[in-house]
Amino acid sequence: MAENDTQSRRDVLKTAGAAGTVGLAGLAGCLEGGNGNGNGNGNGNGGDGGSEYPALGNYPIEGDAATLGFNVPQTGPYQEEGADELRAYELAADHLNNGGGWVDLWDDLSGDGVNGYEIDYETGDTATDADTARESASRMIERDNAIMYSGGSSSATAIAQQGLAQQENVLFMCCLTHSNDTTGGDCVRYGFREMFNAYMTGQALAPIVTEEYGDDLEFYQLYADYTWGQTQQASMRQFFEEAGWSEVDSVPTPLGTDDYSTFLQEAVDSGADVLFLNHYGLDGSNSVSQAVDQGINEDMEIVVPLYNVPMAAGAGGSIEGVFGTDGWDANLDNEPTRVFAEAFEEEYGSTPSSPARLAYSATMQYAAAVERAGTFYPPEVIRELEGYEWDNGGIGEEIMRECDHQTMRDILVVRGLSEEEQDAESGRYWEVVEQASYPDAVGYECDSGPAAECELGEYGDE
Amino acid sequence: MLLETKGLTKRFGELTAVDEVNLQIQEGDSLSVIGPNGAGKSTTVNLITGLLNPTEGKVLYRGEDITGQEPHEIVQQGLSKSFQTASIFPDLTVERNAVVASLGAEHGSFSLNFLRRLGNYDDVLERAEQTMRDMGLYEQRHVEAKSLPYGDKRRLEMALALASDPDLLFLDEPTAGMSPDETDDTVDLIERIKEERGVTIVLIEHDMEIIFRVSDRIAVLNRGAKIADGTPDEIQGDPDVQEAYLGGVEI
Amino acid sequence: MSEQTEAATPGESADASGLLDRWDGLRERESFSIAGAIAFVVVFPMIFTNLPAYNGYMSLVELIYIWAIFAIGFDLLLGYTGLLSFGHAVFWGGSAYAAGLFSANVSGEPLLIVLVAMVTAIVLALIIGILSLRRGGIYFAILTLAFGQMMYFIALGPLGGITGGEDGFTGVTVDPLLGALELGTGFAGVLGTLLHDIGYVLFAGFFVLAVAAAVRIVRSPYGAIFQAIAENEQRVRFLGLNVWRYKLAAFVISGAFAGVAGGLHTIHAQYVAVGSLFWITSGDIVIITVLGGIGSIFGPVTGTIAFLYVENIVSGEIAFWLLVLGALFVTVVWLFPAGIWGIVTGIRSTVREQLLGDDS
Amino acid sequence: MSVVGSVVGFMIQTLAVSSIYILVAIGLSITLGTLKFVNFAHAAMYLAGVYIGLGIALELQFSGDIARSIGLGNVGLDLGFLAALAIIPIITFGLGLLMERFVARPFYDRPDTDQILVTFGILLIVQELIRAFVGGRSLTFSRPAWAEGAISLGPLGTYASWRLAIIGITSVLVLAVYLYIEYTDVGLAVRAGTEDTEMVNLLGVRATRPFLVIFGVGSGLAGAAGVVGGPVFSVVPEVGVGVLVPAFLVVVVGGVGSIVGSVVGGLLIGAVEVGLVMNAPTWSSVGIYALAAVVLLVRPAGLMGAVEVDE
Repeated sequence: MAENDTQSRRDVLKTAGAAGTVGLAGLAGCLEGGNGNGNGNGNGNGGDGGSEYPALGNYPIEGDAATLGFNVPQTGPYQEEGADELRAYELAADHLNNGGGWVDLWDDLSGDGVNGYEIDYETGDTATDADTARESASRMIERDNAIMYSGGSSSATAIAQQGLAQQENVLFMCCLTHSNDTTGGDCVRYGFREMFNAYMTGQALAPIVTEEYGDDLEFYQLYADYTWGQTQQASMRQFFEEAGWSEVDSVPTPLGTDDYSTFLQEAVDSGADVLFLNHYGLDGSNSVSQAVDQGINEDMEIVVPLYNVPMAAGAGGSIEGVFGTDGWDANLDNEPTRVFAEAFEEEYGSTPSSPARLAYSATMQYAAAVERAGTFYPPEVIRELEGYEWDNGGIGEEIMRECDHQTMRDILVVRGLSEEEQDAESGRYWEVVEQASYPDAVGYECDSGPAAECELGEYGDE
Repeated sequence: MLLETKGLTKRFGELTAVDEVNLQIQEGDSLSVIGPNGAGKSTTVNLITGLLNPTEGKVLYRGEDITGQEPHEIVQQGLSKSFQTASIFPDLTVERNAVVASLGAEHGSFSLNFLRRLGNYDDVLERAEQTMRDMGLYEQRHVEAKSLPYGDKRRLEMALALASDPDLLFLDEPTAGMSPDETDDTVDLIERIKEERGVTIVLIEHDMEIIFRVSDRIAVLNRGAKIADGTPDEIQGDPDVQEAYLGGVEI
Repeated sequence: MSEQTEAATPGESADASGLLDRWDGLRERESFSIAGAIAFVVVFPMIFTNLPAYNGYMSLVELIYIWAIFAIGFDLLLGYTGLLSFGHAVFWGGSAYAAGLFSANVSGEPLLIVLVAMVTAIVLALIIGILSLRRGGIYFAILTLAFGQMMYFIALGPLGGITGGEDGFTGVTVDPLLGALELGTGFAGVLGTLLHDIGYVLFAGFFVLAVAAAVRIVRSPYGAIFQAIAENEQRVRFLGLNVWRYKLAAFVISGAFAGVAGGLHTIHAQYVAVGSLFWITSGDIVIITVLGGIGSIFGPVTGTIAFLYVENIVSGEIAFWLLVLGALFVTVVWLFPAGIWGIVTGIRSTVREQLLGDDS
Repeated sequence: MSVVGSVVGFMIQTLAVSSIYILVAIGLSITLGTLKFVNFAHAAMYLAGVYIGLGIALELQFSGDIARSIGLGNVGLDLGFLAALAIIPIITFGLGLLMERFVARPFYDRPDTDQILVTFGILLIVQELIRAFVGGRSLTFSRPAWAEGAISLGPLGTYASWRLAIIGITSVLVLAVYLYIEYTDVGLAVRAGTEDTEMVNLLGVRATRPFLVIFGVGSGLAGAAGVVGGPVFSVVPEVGVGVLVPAFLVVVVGGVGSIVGSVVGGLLIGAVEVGLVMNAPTWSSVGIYALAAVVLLVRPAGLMGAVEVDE
């Protein structure tokens, strides 16, 4: 289906809705007046440069406030991550309207709304379910006229939502999604991701872990049997075999597995030296703590390639000495990190997690791109975001690639602390071993890795 | 011979509920099956009508082996059963009850007609109406079956069994729990059915008065086995029956 | 809703309450339900999306029709036949995947997509029905639940390469209806106000069709037999009817409704989530149907509106809407087995009795 | 690794995986066999075992929104694992009696479907209540110190000591209940009830002491399963349904109403799961459902089900 037609559909619906308000009494007038095809921009076109661009998606904005949609899991397994993201989103909206945080650091932003519009927002609950997420997003787009929405704490919800973004010509700024597919086979023109992916995790981990544990080792992988787990497993194999290690076996664990003991027993029996546990969130906490429980850390080294804070908190002391990666840490020593962490702490009394920074950053990136474009017109905002380079996001130099909308950026390689050294208050569960930097340590060309499978689709103004 | 059982046996674990029972029923006859509680009367009927599968033995209907067939197959061949407790559709109207019964008779055991209006099947509706009129339930056709008085419920139950125009009808204690008046009416009804429809009847009953009024032949079961079989007069005089079942009771 | 045979109702003499009787006669007609459904799809979106109190939006209206089709079919099984399936997600999700795969690989024609979805659901229902109906009552519920979960795990793991696994199926492509009518094309004038666009007509049209089909099925011999099976299965067997086959028929018919709904959902969402096969989807349809009121056509529709409204609109305002919904559900099962719709019809008949005096 | 070693390893894994399923299944099976009551809310007993057990053994964190809004903090008796294991069966026994009285009894005479619906609804409520008070995130129910780490059984391999502890605890509990049912009046009533369905159809019989006790015992076992399983499975509100479905499969496979059936069914399901994990991991979640389907085709009453199927 061509995007133009889809988009016209919603405009018509809005028009019809407006007509409906008049009610049946106005039927006679409608008989002559309606042209039935996309005249949603007839009125309410505020101070956005008049009819500079045609109507597209929810552009132009009616009234003097631009609505953003924050769609995060408020129930379900990722609700902790979701709650932290939501705090950051709300903080970002506040800063955009009233100044503070990164608004004060970034030249593009004014602290007096965005492009003359006040920033308003609606929240939704994805329940970490793809259908629910999509439905919630479509409500934001259709009823609340969101001009951009953001969120997602799993690859499935992110992929479901960005498909909708492309259909409806409304921008989606991905938050927490680590699957290669988000900016690989399932990438879209209207979706952007600052989070790194499994491929980049492999690139960052391999040199450091192989250096730590030695050459020519054998490794064994358990991976969650869904797209994210599969891509991460493939990436680990690729980069660790390139580094000289050899894979003994790699075994999928079905989604919904609670009890990993049989899988782990098989892993021990294989005689490999290193065990990769490609599980995330709750599953990650479970598999690593069960592995330690089973005494596996006495025979093998354990690596959990992707960490996050709630997961580390769940696993407790089991992650001692275990290598992994994360996207950001509130204890990093740079100005944007300090400014964000302080603002967050002041507002909510807790240390922000890396998903919170992603949420904050996504909102800021979008706002800045709108300011640079001078309009909310989606294709122009997309072009502003594409190829944009920045170094004021707290994690060094970053670039939003034009070819696949994947941000090329640094990744933190971290190592779990012992239970005594961990500090829940300040969110310290690991030490940063190294900031693996782009392009020296991580990154890939547009025709290789996941990017090779990406076709972004249309801008909507062709 | 309309119906015949040969060595019909049913065992539940250790217990032999029915033990090599041989019954013969001639067309047009009325057979009563009697015996003390736990003698295996109901189990025997359940074996014949397909609710239970016999451990051993055979059931022949018009000379054909129908052992192990499903109840609906057996009903479709012309055997019907009226239950001891009024087994009706309590939340449906009397008419609806009769219509469902008529569907089984008119359309066979299964029919792919889920997109055709029931109201267009005149044959079904006529049969339902006829059945209700026969049983004197027509006036109450819009009443929910559960609101009927007990006697009427039992008549509805019998109407359901008769809607298919069976050749052979099993009546399991048709007057249980009835007042003397209701009992009288029911016995009249049974005799009328016999005469007007020419239905062969197998009656399971305790009430000796009814048995002797209705039956041409009587089979006596005790502890699962048949101990006597004959005309009412023969049975009355049978010493085994006196001993095992009737005890000292005057008949 | 009492479903009398049509032949039995007319011909009664009109007495003092003749007007009410004529109204009843009208209501008994099949065409009345269909006309009601048509009137509903014309008026509902206007009220739902425009009155600020409701806060609705068009996509939710369409979603309501789609789930309502699912619920109506589910009620033919639960409400009419008395069979509780806890695995209906298989037909909804399975057909949604079939629709998605078909649209991506063969044709994006919406009507063909729905057809393929329905056929898939029918085949699945035949297989699962034959296996699950070997046991009655509680075992049937457990078995359908088990088969449902089995399909979920199959789609998630072994068939992940085809279904997209956890990420869901993203390759849905929907073509114009009948090769010419873009779903997004709006209507002009009055038609635009009432019927919005081709897509709306598609979803609303299938909803009306589903109501019509359900009303017809309920008034067919099957309707009578289904209800009889629900009340006294053994008796039906001893009326010479093959209960097992009728149960299977009820299961397959209800699966077919779920299939149409699943296919439409693929067209609507242009995406298939693996969660559509999860037991929670099966649980949702149980809750929707029971809440609305089993044993009627409009009960499930009422339940769908209530559930989706709470899930998509109220959920933002009440943090524990699931808890509230659970409590409501238990209350209905416990005290009001006829559901919300039953309460409505109960009030209606009380009013009637007041009007008519003591008229039985 | 030796053949003996892998066989023993397979068996130990199977036992460990089966244990929790068996503990939950027994209660389901008995109430289904004797009272003809189908109880989805049985999983609520498991949840009670996990969450109350956590509160007894360690510290239960109240971080749900309702808890937060009324300022509920953390509650913990910190009595240790054994205390939880001893107290929880008593608590859930009591909860079971309450459930019998206030949930099951009003529904004995209502259709199966109503029983399923109401118990499903109650499970939903319990689950959401936990989410509202304790929160939806996963908690850590750490193992007792004495069962941490691994034990080496020489050539038979190395096993998590917690696994072996689970097997031991389950064996003791199951054996105790088995003896109880086999050699006491309560047990007699249960066995009679399973065989004679007519008898239990009379409400009066159902409400007598032995049937109450048996409802409680089943609940107690499910509660104990929560304590034993807490450290293995995730501690999240959804875990109740997570164990309920396999437990139902155990009942279907093993046959209703007998403890031996539940044990056999549980072991078979465990063995299939472990076997598939070792050989075809992608299919390991699917296999147990396929097993249930096959058993049902071959023996509709389940492997140990003696009762003739007349539905």
